[in-house]
Amino acid sequence: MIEIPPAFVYLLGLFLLPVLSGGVRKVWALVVGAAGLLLAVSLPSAAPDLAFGFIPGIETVLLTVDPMRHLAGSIFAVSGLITLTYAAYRDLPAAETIGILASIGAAMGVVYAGDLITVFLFWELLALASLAVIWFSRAPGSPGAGYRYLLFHIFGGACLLGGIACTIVATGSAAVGPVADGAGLLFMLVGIGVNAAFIPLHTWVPDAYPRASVVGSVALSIFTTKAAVFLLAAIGGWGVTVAYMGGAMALYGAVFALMQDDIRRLLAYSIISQVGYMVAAIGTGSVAGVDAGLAHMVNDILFKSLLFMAAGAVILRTGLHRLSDLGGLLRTMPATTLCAVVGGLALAGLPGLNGAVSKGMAIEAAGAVPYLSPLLLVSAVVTVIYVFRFLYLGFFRPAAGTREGLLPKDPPVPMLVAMGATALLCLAIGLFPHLLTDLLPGGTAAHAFAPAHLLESAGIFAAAGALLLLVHPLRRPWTGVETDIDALYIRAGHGVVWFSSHPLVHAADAIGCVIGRVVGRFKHVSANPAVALQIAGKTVALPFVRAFSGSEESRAYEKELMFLKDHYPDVQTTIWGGGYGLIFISIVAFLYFIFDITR
Amino acid sequence: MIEAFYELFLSRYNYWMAIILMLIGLYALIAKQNLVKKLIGLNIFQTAIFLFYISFAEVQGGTAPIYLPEGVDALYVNPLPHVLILTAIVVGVSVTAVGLSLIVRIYEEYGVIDEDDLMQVVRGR
Amino acid sequence: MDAGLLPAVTIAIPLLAAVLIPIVGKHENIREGVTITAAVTMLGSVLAMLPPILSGSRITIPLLPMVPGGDLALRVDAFGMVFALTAAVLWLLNSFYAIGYMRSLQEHAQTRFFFCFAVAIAAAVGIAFSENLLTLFVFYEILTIITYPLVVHVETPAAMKAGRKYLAYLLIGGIFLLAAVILTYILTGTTVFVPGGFLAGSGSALILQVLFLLFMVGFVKAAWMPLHGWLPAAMVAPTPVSAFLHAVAVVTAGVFGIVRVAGWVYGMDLMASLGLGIFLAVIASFTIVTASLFALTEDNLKRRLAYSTVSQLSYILLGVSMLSIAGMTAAMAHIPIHAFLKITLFFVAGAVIVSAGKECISEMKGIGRKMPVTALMFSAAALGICGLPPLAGIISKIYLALGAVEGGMPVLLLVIIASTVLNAAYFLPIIHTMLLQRPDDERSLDSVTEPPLVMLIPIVLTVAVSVWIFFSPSMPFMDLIDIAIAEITGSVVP
Amino acid sequence: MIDHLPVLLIAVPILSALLILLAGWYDRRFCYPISLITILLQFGAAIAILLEVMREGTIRYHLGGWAPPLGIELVIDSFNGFILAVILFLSAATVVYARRSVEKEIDPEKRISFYVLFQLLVTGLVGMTITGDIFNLYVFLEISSIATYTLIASARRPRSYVASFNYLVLGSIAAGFILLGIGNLYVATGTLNMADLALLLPASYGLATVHTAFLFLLIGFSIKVAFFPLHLWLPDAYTEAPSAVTVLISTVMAKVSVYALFRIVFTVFTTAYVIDTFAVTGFILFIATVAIIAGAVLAIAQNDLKRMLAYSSISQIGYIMFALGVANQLALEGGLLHILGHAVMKGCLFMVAGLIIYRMGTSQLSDLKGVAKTMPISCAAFALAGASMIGIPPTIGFMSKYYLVLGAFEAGQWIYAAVLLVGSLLAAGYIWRFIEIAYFGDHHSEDRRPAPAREGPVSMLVPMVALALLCLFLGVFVEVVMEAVRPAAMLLLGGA
Repeated sequence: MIEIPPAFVYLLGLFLLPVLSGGVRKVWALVVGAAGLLLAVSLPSAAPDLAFGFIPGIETVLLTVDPMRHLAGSIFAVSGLITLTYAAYRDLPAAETIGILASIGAAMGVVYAGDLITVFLFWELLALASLAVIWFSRAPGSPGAGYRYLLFHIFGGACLLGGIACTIVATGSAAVGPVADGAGLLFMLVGIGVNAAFIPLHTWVPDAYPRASVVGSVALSIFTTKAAVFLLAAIGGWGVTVAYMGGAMALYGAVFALMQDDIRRLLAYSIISQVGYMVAAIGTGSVAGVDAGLAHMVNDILFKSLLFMAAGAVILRTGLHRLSDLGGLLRTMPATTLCAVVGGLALAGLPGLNGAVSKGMAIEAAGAVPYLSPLLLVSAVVTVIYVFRFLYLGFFRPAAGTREGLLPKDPPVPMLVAMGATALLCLAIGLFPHLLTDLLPGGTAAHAFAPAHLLESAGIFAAAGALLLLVHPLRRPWTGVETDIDALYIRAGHGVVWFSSHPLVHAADAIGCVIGRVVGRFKHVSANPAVALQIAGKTVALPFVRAFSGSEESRAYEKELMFLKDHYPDVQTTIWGGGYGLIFISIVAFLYFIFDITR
Repeated sequence: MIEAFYELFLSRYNYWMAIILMLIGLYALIAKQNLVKKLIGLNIFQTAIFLFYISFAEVQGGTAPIYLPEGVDALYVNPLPHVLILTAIVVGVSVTAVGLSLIVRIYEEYGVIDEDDLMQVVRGR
Repeated sequence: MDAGLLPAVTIAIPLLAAVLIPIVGKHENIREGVTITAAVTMLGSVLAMLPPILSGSRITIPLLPMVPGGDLALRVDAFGMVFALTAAVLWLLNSFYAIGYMRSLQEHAQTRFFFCFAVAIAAAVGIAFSENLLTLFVFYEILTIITYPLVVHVETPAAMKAGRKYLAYLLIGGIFLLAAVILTYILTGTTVFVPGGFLAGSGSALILQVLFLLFMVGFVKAAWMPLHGWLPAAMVAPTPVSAFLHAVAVVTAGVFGIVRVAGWVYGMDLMASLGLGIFLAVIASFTIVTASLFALTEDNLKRRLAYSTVSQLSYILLGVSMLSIAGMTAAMAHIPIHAFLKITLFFVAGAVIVSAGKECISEMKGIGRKMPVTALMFSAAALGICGLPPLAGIISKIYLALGAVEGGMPVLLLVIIASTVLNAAYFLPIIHTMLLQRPDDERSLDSVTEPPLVMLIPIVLTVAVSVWIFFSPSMPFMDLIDIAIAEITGSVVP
Repeated sequence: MIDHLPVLLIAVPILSALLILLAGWYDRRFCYPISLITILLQFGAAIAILLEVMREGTIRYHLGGWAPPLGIELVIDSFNGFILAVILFLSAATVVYARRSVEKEIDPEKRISFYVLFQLLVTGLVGMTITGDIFNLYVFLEISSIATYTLIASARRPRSYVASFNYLVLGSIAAGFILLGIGNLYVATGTLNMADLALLLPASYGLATVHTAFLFLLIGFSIKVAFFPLHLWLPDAYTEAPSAVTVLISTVMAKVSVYALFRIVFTVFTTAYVIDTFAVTGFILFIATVAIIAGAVLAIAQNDLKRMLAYSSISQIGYIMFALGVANQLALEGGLLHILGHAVMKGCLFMVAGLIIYRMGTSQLSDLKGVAKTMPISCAAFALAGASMIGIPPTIGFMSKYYLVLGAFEAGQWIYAAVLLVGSLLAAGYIWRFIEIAYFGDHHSEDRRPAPAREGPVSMLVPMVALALLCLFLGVFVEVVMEAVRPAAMLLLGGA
């Protein structure tokens, strides 16, 4: 098997897309996806590094394989193929398909990159591809969302670059590994944090994901954040700060997810929350933690994309996306409902589904850091609640809402296939955790069905159930909270624009105007310097004349001055032949002359 | 006191004459409005310079530098300045001639020889 | 043919063309033929010089004895080659583009236009190949004067005003440059560029700092704020001229001069000891951010691009100010990279003017449907300038970041981050307007089509070059820059 | 033959003046060829002499065999040899140019006298240049002056009479002062031969007589060269004179006056005197800088092309006096180079102005919009010479300014150097006014086709273009010129 970076398969594959027509394009995309998957899984886990001198002084390693990368690469490839299958339900615009393929490829590139520079390159490419996915969905609100999305990720990318630079200078190598501390560490964290949706850099997630097309949001939900998580895991050696950040994310995301009404927005926050688990686990720095993080990454990719696909199917069929409007889909879209239930329960962490496996591992690993696992547990409870809300309000409650002209029924076959496949994977991993854990780099085993874990899960569900029973509002739809700290960012952005359009421009104009006036004055004077001098002199002398001479003289004087000023450039002075200057000079000369004689 | 006065003025009256004439000439040249008077001033000015030359050529009791028969020796005044001034006079005359002809021309053209009126007319054209 | 003469030949070719163009001015095709032929031959002779330069040698050719302080002499070294190569390639493309542009707009006085173009490129190459400060100054002034007719080409009162501004800024700058050159000569007795600088210990710190200030003002062509006013003003010129000003020669000459002075007159150690790095860094950072802010709200596309140029040029100053190897590399690399990216943008702006007659961004809604290739190329180049793969812009960005850390100024990373975000902030809306928005009334764009091929092909080619630089940056630019860096850091003895 | 060349330089033009008179009286068409041939002969002789001087060293020729100090001697050293070649070359160019412009501007019966006076003027100037006797210098000065007065008046425009009269009055005052100065020198030393003076003066540097003499000479010649505060005769004279005459006096005559001033200051009174004993250089430097700025500003203010160029002359004279003020090797090289350079470019510019008057009948800038379309060659020449005036490298104007600034820097006169640079910018101010009007002036003319070119006659174009190209070539091959200039500057500073 030839060892070429799987990323190239996708990136080269997408060059054909623009020239292909709808149907063929779909097929080609699927073929590319399948080829990528094939390549990814068949890469020998001890493949020699594929390096080439990118620019002098920096050697980029495009392909390096180890268990961790193998796992991540495979899952990305799988989910990529699933997405493409899901996308095959209709002829996507070429640009969007390109975006999807590119983001898969970029994510693969990040995974298999052997050094930070390569990571950075693919990192930026990933942002670009996601932008294409968002914009070319042409969905309402997508322009602004895409704009903010790219600004965020450009910012993140630049910070990452800064961190990388510090690392390279500090450690002398660009290998993916321990990073410089101090400023470098900060830059690195911010850089990765933007993609990993650290609080408060997360706002692009709920901002962009709900605004993409049904397919686009699936694609988006998989790659960006998970690539960041993978990078965190690959670098490793983080401190408790990261762990606590993970905890914060878990809780924050869960709470906000609870408050949402728009289903995809809810899922977006849920992503933040789940990524929180991974970050927390990886942040512990232990091998088990890293394993847990990776495992949860895999599972989250599966069930989250499953949920997004289900949500997409619902939106496609009903045209509705608010829990308050939805309902009663159990009857109209049974298959979709089934998938949603599987995904939801997996997310909630029901033993027997994959979520439980890795969530348990994560909480276990988090035990190493004080006060962390309680956080995670609490957010697990909240998670259960919002999953319940999602499923109940969306699918099970009797009230059937649909928009006119659309009769809700199960989505077209490609979607069903994709969802079904994902659901099966969730189930499989849930029932046989070793399928996943065997692939983990640290080889940590998951005791999904160990009594402790079961007890833990039971506790979580019990607590959630109790809350649901006691607190009525939790069972009713509400108008979701659409605002987040991004309101601040947007205001700040407007502030910058205002600043540059008003004070700055005005200041510039003012300066230019002043200069112009000076130049103009100079020209005015130079138009007739002699008279100008006369006027100046007379003006200076005016008060003295007023003071020391009779009224009529001074009046005459002023009249003369007025006349000069009025007829300024044209009026001529009667300096003739330069006589007076000459008299002066000759007087001087004669004084010398006399001086000479008198000796 | 008297000596000083004598030293300063009387013993050098020739220079003083030259200076006074020169200043008169310059004054006329510059302050007079009438072009002809200007030209006259110019002549006075030049004449003053000529006088200056001649007077410093003077030698006490010297005679004109003309050829004397053998054996007779006399004290000559310095002949060179005279020679120079001859040339200078020629030059001065020609300048005056040119100047006058210009004045004539100007008078033909504008009908004025007074400087200020002239300025008015010229600027008017 | 003897390689020793090639530099002179390279400059002579466009001059010869400049002589021929007015002669054959009446017959357009012959005239354009002359231009193209000259461009091709010049590119050839530059390429012919590439191998020896890459092998580390340098070509020196004294032309004429001039005045004390420097004879008219040429020397081709790696850094000069970078500039010359950029200018030569871009002149060829720009000539094609200009022909298409001028003809489709039926511009007047085309002969004068192409004449000035030829002379200007000769001057630019002369700057690249200068052996000493005085020669550089000579070509610099020629460049100033000969580009004036290009700037005021349209001859509207507004253009004349802009032209006066242009001339005032650049001539005053020239005066300062002259003063700086003479001062250098008085201090050291020579003005010949020496890798690693020759000023060290020639005067008190104060004098050298003042001298550097003189140089900075002298190279006002680098358009650093607050001396940038002439650049946006010059946007009244026809687009090929803007492209020429912004990419091919003029501003490039300015930054080239500054890098030359920093590396070959002062030397990085001296600059560091004089604290000039900080000074330069402040100027550059201020320019980068402020100019980007100006660009943020400018609606006229060409003016927005102009401000973008102002900020991008200061990337180069920033790279210099870091006084580190990576920083210098970034500075040198950014010259061709920015040139290729920016010229695409201007080409597209001109193409839109030609085929749609629109200059304001707000009017370009949905223009991408009618001229997809053009719009795509614009997007590509714009993203490239933001430093996104797969275009060359990211390379200089990487080196800049490395240089900032290497030079011990991680603070500058913040500037880089801010400017990257701002770049994206003012470029993305244009892309979105062009590609995705729907025109206010569909009818308005009916007549719009892709520009003529002679304009379209250069656009595509410039983007292609940028991509190519990304994929194989080392050949030739990075290799050349490596040699140059090795020279000024003294790690090899030239 | 060769050793009698100096006297022939003076004798031949006088004779040819007579010849022109007679021949012209017989048939008017003879005037031009005769005077052209004469001047070409002189030019050839001048070149021969210059080479001789550069080979052999100074040439001394005793008129009528009378040895100095009694007799008058003609001295040609590397300095005035250089000047001689310059002025005769320009005179030649002017004669070629003059033929057609005279036909346009001077009515037929006066043409003979024009050529005669032209010859006399050249005679006077050549005499001033090569004489070694200071009183002789005065005489030649007056000869040239009188010729100039009449030539200016020969435009037969009313205003030209006034201009001529102004010049006559001021010129005579100047001459009077010079005469006084010479008198004082004679009183102090008893000799009129410059070489002797140079030898004898140092003994009596202390004397106030010498100071007086110097002062009078300085003032007198300052008037003749129109050094700033005493320039007021110049604009009218240059503007009102016929084009050909303007070209001649603005290039040749001005330069010869400057030469005389340099000769007096540096050869008769040595640098030791002007720098130490009677420290006047600083003052001159100051005035010169003022002149540079003021002249340029006034030039910007003008609306008439010729008048603008006239004021620019004042500013450019300032550059030359600047060299005198700095008074070190480099600066003097710059000054001498500027004497040549300014002669060439100002000659070219005035020729263009004359040509424009020849075609358009006016030199009002406002009437010249888009003139470049009709007179491309002239305007190109103007642009080139103008670039040289601004000091754009590699023109001669740049080179001379470069030397001046270099000299000023070397002398530590930073501020003055800075002002000089600024001054060259102001030059851009007025040159560019014309360029804009000429090339880009007609914003609103809709016809894209260039109008049919209506250039002047070839005999006027050729010298003009030649001078314009010289501005460039002299700059590019400046080293060749420096061969002649360097020894001259050394000589002025009392070197070998």
